[in-house]
Amino acid sequence: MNKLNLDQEKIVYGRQLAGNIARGVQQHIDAHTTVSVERAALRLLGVDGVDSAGVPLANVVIDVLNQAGLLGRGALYWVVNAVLQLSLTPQQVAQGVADGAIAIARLPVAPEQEIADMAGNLAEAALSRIRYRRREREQLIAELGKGSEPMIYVIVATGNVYEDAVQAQAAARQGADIIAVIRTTGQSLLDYVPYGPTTTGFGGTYATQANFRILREALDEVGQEIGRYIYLTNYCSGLCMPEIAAMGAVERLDVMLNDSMYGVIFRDINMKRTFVDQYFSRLINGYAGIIINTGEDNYLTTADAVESAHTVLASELINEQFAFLCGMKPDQLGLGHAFEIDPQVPNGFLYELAQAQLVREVFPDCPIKYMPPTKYMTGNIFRGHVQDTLFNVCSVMSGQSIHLLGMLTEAIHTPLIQDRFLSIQAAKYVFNNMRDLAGEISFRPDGFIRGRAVQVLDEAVALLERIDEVGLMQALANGWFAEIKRAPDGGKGLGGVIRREAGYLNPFIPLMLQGGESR
Amino acid sequence: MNKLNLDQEKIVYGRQLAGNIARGVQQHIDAHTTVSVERAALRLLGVDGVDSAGVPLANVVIDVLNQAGLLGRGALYWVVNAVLQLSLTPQQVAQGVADGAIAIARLPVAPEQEIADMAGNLAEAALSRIRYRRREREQLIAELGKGSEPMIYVIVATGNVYEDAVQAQAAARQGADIIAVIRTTGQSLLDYVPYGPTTTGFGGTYATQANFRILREALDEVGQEIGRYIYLTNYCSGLCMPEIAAMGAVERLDVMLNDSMYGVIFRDINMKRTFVDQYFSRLINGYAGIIINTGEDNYLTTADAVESAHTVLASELINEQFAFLCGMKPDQLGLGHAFEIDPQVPNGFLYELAQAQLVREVFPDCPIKYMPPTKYMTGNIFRGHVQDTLFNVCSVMSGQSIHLLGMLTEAIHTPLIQDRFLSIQAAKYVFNNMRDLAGEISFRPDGFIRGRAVQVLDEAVALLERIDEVGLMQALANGWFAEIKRAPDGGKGLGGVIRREAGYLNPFIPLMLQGGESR
Amino acid sequence: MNVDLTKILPYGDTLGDGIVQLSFTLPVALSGAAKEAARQLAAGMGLEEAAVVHAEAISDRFSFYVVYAKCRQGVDLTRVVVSEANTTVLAKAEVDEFIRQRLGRKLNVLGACIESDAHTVGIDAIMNMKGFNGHKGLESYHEINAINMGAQVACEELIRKAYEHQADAILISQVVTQKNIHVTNLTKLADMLEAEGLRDKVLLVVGGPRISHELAKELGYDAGFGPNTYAEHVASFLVQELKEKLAEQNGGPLN
Amino acid sequence: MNVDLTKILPYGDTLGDGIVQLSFTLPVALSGAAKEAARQLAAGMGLEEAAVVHAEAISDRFSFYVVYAKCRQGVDLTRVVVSEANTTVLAKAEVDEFIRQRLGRKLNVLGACIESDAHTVGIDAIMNMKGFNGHKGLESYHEINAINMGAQVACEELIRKAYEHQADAILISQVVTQKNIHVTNLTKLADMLEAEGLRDKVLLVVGGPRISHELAKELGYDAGFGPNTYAEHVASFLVQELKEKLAEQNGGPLN
Ligand code: B12
Ligand code: B12
Ligand SMILES: Cc1ncc(COP(=O)(O)O)c(C=O)c1O
Ligand SMILES: Cc1ncc(COP(=O)(O)O)c(C=O)c1O
Repeated sequence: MNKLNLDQEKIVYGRQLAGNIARGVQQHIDAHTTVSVERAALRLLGVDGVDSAGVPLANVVIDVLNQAGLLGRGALYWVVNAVLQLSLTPQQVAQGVADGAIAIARLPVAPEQEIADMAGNLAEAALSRIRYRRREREQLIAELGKGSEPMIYVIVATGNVYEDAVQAQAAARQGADIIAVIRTTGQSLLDYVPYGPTTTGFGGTYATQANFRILREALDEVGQEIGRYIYLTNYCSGLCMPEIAAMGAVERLDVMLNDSMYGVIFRDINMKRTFVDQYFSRLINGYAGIIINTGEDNYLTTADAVESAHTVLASELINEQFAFLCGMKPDQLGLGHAFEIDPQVPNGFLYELAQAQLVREVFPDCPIKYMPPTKYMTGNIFRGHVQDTLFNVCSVMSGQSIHLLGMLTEAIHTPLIQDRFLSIQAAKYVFNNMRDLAGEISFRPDGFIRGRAVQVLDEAVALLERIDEVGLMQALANGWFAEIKRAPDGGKGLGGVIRREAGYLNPFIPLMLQGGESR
Repeated sequence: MNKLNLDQEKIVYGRQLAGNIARGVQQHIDAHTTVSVERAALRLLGVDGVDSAGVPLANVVIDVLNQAGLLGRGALYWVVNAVLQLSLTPQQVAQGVADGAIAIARLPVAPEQEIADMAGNLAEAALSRIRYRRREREQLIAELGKGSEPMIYVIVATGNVYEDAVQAQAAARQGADIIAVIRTTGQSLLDYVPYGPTTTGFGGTYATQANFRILREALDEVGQEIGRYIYLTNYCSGLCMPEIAAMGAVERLDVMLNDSMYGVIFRDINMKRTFVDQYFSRLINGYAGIIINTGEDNYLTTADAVESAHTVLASELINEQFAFLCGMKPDQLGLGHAFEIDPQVPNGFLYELAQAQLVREVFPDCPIKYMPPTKYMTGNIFRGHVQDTLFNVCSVMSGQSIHLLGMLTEAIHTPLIQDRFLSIQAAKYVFNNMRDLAGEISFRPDGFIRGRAVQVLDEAVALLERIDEVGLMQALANGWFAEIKRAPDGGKGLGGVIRREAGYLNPFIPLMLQGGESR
Repeated sequence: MNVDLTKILPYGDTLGDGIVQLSFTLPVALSGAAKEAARQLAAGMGLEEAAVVHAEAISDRFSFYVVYAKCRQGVDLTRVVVSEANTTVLAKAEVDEFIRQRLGRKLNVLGACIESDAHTVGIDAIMNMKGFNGHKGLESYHEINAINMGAQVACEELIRKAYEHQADAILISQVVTQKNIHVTNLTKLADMLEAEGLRDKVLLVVGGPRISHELAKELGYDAGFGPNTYAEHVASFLVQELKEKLAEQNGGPLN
Repeated sequence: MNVDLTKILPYGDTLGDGIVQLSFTLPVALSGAAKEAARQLAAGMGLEEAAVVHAEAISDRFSFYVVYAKCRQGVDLTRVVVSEANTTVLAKAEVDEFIRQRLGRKLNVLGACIESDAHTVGIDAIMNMKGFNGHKGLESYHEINAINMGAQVACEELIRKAYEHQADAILISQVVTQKNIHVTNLTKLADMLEAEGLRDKVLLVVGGPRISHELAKELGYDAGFGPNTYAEHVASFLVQELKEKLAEQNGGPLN
C-alpha cells in the first residue's frame, strides 16, 4: 500500500492542523442545539407519526417548545418531565401536545435529577434498540458475507419507493453490493421529514422512515436469496440530518451520505446550523455502526479537478477530525473522492491515479467513497461507458473499497434499469480481469504520479495552515471549498439554532460518545 | 522498454532455432516456382487487363505456358523472348497470346544471355517504378507526418469500393492513421485477381488494382486535407499473394496482411504452394517498403489464448526469419498479436499485459500488429466497448505501435460508420488520457506478469526445438499451430507449384534481394 | 455519394440502408418468446429486418435486448423547420454598444435556478464573470447589470428581486427534468409573473441541458437555450428582442 | 409490479414508461435541422417524447445521434409464437440408444461451412469431439458417424461426399451474412439437393449466429439453430425427426 513514499510527518502535521480547525468549531457546537437535533432526540425516544395536518409530531412538539423559548434546556427535559408527570410514553406526550390536550410548558416540573435519570433510562433503552440493529447487521454479514472490494455501489432513483425496491433487488442480483436510494430534489431544504411510503419524488425518492423500512426489507430478502448482505444507503444531510440519522439507525441502514459541510456549500444551509446538526447526526451514525460518505467529490463539479485537488484532501482531513470528535472509527469514514478531470487533459489518468493512491495512503483505514465521472459525461453514452471504464480501472489499480458505479447515461437521466445492469457488468468484468494488478505494479520514484501526489499533499497542508489561521467559518466565507462563498449568518436554517442553557439535557450525547460496539 | 528482465540468451537461441526452421523450408522454396509467382512477375512487367472472357491476361499467358509444361524456366524467359522476337511490350505479348495471335511456345528462341539481359532491363525498369512509389511515400510522410503511436488502424468493409472510399476518408478525418480495406470472403481461394473497380463484395471488397488505386487516391486526398499521411492496407494472402504484392507495390499500399502460413492454416491452401508464394510476395513487399502484418492473432480464434500463447511467439519468430530471408527489415514486420483471452478469466488482463510486453521486448524494433478482442465479443455492444477499452489500455501500457481498433459490434456486422467513429473516439481518449503511463510503472520482479512472460518464452523455445526436429511442414501436419492440421500434399493450389528447371529466369529475385531503399 | 435530402435515412455502411441501433429492457424474464417480442416491438416501430443481436437476463423479472434494424421511412430535410432562439450572434462590444446607444442605461438581468433545482453550474456559466469554455459570462458585459441568485430560489423570492432590481430580463435554469419537474416549475413561474402583471415587462428566458426553444415557447417563455449555450447567445437574443420592443413602442423599425 | 402480459412495453425505470434507446448516423453534416430530423425519424417510428440527447459530427458529411424515446405500442406476449426447432433435449445416452434400437446402424452426419464461408469454429463446436463450453460434440456420440468437411466447401463437393457417405443428415454452418450472402449460399445448396433428388433423403440443418429456425424453414431447411447451440440440441432434433420419418414409413407412430 505504500507506493508513493509520502512524507509521513507532513501527514501527521496535516492531521494536527485539521484537528485544531475542527476543535475550533466544536466550541460553537458544544454551546448550541438545533430544532432538528431536538426532533431527533424525540424520534430516538420513539416519537413518530404526523398530526391531522400531516406535520410530524416531532416538529409539532419542538415548535411548541421553541415558540415558548424553552429549547435551550433541551426538548428531553420537557418531554421527560411530561412523561413523569403524566405517566405517559414520549409518543403519548407528543400526541397529547399535538391534540392540544397537553400544555407541555405549563406542567409542574419534577426535580432535575429525577428528570435526568428518567431521560437517561429512556435514552439507554432507545440506544439498546440501535445496538440491537447494529448487532443484527454484524450477524447477517457474518452469516451471508458481503461484497468483495471494490464494493459495487449503485443508485436507484425512480422517485417511487416500490419501483425503487424492484430495481434495488434487480441490482443486487446482478452483483451490486451497496444500494443508495437517491433522495428527491429539494428534500434537503425541508425542515421536517416527510412521513410514510412515498411514490412521487423527482430525481429521487423521499427519505422517510417507512421508505427506509420497505427498502431494508427488500434488500434483506434479496440478500438471503443471493447469499450476500446488501448495504442500504440514504442521505443524512440537509436541514434534518440528525433526524434522518435517527431513522436510519433504527431501520438498519448501513451507509449514510453525511458531510460536515456539504449542506452549507451546496444547499446554502446556514453553517452554524449544519455544524451542530452534523455533530449529533454523526454521533448517531457512529453509534449505529453506519459508514458515512462525505461530499468532497462535489467540490469538483464546481471547481476544477486538477487545480483544486488539494481542497479535496484538506476537506477530507477536516471531515475526519469532525468524525473523530463524534467517536467514529476510521473504518466508518467513506471520504469523498471523485474522478472528475476533463477527459481532454493529456495524462488525465495519471492525475487521477495519483490522487486515488494518495487518499489510500493518507487514509489507509478508511473506505474511501470513490466517485465516478459526472461533470464531463455527455449524451454520448458510448463514450461515457469508456470514461466509466477508466474510472473502474483506476479504482482497482489503487485498491479502493467503496466504488460508486458510473452510469453511461449520467448526463441524461437517473439510471434506467439497463444502465445499471450494463454498469455493474462492466465493473465486474474490469475488477475480475485486473484483480491483482495493483500488487504487480509500482510507480517510478521520480515519476509524474509520485510528484503529483506530493504536490497535492503539500498544497493541502498549506491550505489547512491558512484555514487554521482564519477559522473554518471564515474559510467557507472565503469560498475556499468548491469556489462557493457562504456567509456565517446567511443561508437557510439559522433560525433553528438555539444556544444551550445551563442544565441542557440530552443524555444521548454522553451515552453515544461511549460507542455502540458490542460490549 | 526492458521491464521483464528476460533471458536474452534464450531469445537469441529461439531466433537460431527459428532460423534453422525457416532455412529448412527455404530449400523447397528455392527449388520451386508457382503459377502465381509467375503471374506476379508478368504483372510487374506491366501485364494487366483481362481477355474477352474476363480472365486476367496474366492468367491466360501463364496457363498457356503451364499447359505446355514450360513454366520450369520461368514465364519471363518465354515472354521476354517474345518481346525480343516480336519487338512488342510484355503487355502486347500477353494480349497477343490471349487473342491467339501469338503462339508463345513456338516462337524462335533468342540466345539465353540476350533474354536474360532484356529481362533484367525490363525488371529494373519495373522496380524503378516501385522505388519511385516508395520514395513518394517517404516524401509524403516527411511532408505531412504520420499518426503518432499507437497508430490507429481501422477497417472498412462495405463490399463497395466507392462506399469504402467515403468511409475511409471519414475515418481518417476522425483520427484513423491506417485504413485496411477488408477483402471479400472467398477471394483468397480464387486463383486469379479480379479486375477493375468492384461494388459487390461480401464482408469486404475485392482486392483489385483499380480498387487499390481508388482508395490510394481517396487517402492521399484526405491526407493532404488533414495534414497526415494515411496508410492504406490490403490483403496479400491466399492463392494470389505474389500478384497482390505486385499490385500493392505499384499502387503504393503501405501495409499488407502477409503471413508465411496463414493461408495454409486458415484457408487450407497447400503449404508447398504458400511457402513459395509468400517468399516472392515478401520480396516485393520488402522492396516496396511495405509493412507486413502476420497472422498469429488468428491462432487464438481456434486455440485458447492462455494455453496457446507460446505458439504465437514461436510462430512470430519463424515469420520473422522468413521475412529476413526476403531481405525485409524489422521495422517492416507487424507481427500478429491478439487480445483474445476469455473475459471471464480472473486476472485475464495480467496475462494479456505480460504477453504484450513480452512481444515488445522480444521484437523491440518491430511494429507489432496489436489486435483487439474478437472471439469473446458478443452482441452486447456496451460490454464489447468495455472489452475494447481494456484492450486500448493494454496497448498504451505496453507501448504498442500498430493498434487495430476493436469494434463494439465485432460479433454482429462489419463496422458501421458509427461503430468506427465511436471506437476511434474511445481509443484517442484512452491514449491521450494514459499517454505516459507506460513510463510511470514497473512490474514486480517476482510478480505474476514477469513470471508469465518467462513461462511463455520458455514454452515457445521448447516448441521451436520440437519444430526444428520434425521440420515446419510436419509441424503444420501435426496441428501445432491453431490446433488445425494440414497435410503437406493436401489443400488447394498444389497443382500450381512447379519445380524450377536449370536456367529458371526471374531477375526480380536477385534484384529485389538488393533492397529497395533509396540509393 | 449523392444524398437525397428530401428523404434522409440513417446510414450504416451503405447509402440508404437505414440501419439503426436500439436497446431496451422488457419487464419479463428472458425466454424465446420474450426475444421474439423484442423483435416484434422493433417491427412495430416500422423497422424492417429487425435482428435481436443480443438478449440477456437482467434478473428473473427483466431482460435486456440489443436490436439492429432498418428504417425505411425517411425525413424530408428540406422541410424541417428548426425552432431556434435567434440567429445572429453579436460580439460583446456590439451588445454593449447597442445597450449604451438605445437604452441609455444598464440592462438589468436577473438569473436563478428556481424551486427545487440546485444545479447552478449552467446559470453560472452564462452569468458569472468567468463564464464557460473561455466564453466570458454576462457579468463581464459593461452595460449589463447581472444578478445571479443561485440555487433553489423560490418563485416568490425571484419575483421580489425582480421588482427590487427592475429586471429587464429574467434567466431561469432548469436541469432536473425527471417526471417533468422542470415543466411544473417553469409553468408555476410563468403563471405567477402573469398574475403579477410582470410578464410583459420582462424578457423571460430559460435554459438547461434538456431545454429547447420549442419547449420554452410552449411554456410561454420568450426563448429557450440548450447545451453549448454561451453568454453571447443570450445577450444577443436579449438586445435583438429589445430592439424589436423599442421599435414597437416607437411605432416602427429603428434602424 | 404487475406486468400486463398482453401489452408488454419497454421498461426504463417505471412500469409502462416504454423507454428505448436508439443510435444512428445521418449522411448529412451536423446542424440544427439535422438534429431535428433525427428527432422526427424517431417520431416517425411512432415513438413519443423523442429526445436527441447527443448529436455529434462524424465528419463534414455524417453526423451521429443518440436518442431516448417512449414506445407506446406494446406487444401481446401471450400471442407471441416462437419458432424453435425442437423442445425436448435428450441426453447423449438416449440419443445413442434410440439410434441403436431403431436405426440399427450408425447415423451418418455430414457437416460443412459451405461456399465462401470459412468460419469453422461453430460447426466444430457442434461436431468435433471437444465440443464447446464443456458440451461434447457429435463425434463423441457412439452411434453417430460424424464427418466434418471444414471450411469453404463447394456445394458440389458436399453433395459428392453426401453420396459417398450415404448421409442421413447434412449440417451447414453459415456465419458471414453481409449482403445476405448466407441466404444466397443456403438457397444454392437447397436447390442443388432438390435437383439431385437428394433433398427428401436427408435431414437438412443449418446453424450460425444469425440463423433462426424461422429463416431456415423459409429457405427450405428442416431446422435452424442460432447462438448457444450445443451438439445435444442438434442430435435431439435429428433423432426426433428420424422417429417421425420412420413412423411415417411404417404408417403410424412407433411408440
Ligand atoms: C454537477 C451536478 C450536480 C451538482 C450541482 C452543483 C451545482 N452547484 O450546480 C450536485 C452534486 C450538487 C448535484 C446534485 C443533484 N443532482 Co445533479 N448533476 C450534476 C451533473 C454531474 C453536471 C451538471 C453540470 O454542472 N453541467 C455543466 C453545465 C455547464 O451544463 P448545463 O447545466 O447543461 O448548462 C449549459 C446549458 O444547458 C445552458 N444553460 C443551463 N442553464 C441555463 C440557463 C439559461 C438562462 C441559459 C440561457 C442557458 C442555460 O448553458 C450552459 C452552458 O452551456 C449532471 C450530470 C451531467 N453530466 O450533466 C447531474 C444531473 C443534472 N443531476 C441530477 C440529479 C437527479 C441530481 C439530484 C437531484 C440527485 C439527488 N437526488 O441527490 C441532486 C439534487 C440537486 C438539486 N436539488 O437540484 C440528474 C438529473 C436527471 C434528470 N434529467 O432529471 C443528472 C442528469 C445526473 C443523473 N443522471 O442522475 N448535481
Ligand atoms: C473467429 C472469426 C474468424 C476466424 C475464423 C477461424 C475459423 N477457423 O473459424 C478468421 C480470422 C479466419 C475469420 C475470418 C473472416 N471473418 Co470472421 N470472425 C470470427 C469471429 C471473431 C468469431 C466467430 C466464432 O468463432 N464464434 C464462435 C462460435 C462458436 O460461434 P458461432 O459460429 O456462432 O457458432 C455457434 C452457433 O452459431 C451455432 N452454430 C454455428 N454453426 C452451426 C451449424 C450447425 C449445423 C448448428 C446446428 C449450429 C451452428 O452453434 C455454435 C456453438 O453454439 C467473428 C466475430 C464474433 N465475435 O462473432 C468474426 C466474423 C464472423 N467474421 C466476419 C468476417 C466478415 C470475416 C471475413 C470475411 C473478414 C475478411 N474479409 O477477411 C474473414 C473471411 C472468412 C471467410 N471466408 O468466411 C464477420 C461477419 C460479418 C457478417 N455478419 O457478415 C464477423 C461477425 C466479424 C465482423 N464483425 O466483421 N473470422
Ligand atoms: C454528502 C452529501 N450529502 C447529500 C447529497 C445529496 O444532496 P441532497 O442533500 O439534496 O439530498 C450529496 C450529493 O450527492 C452528498 O455528497
Ligand atoms: C495474415 C492474414 N491474411 C489474410 C487474412 C484475411 O483472410 P483472407 O485471406 O480470406 O482475405 C487474415 C485475417 O484477417 C490474416 O491475418
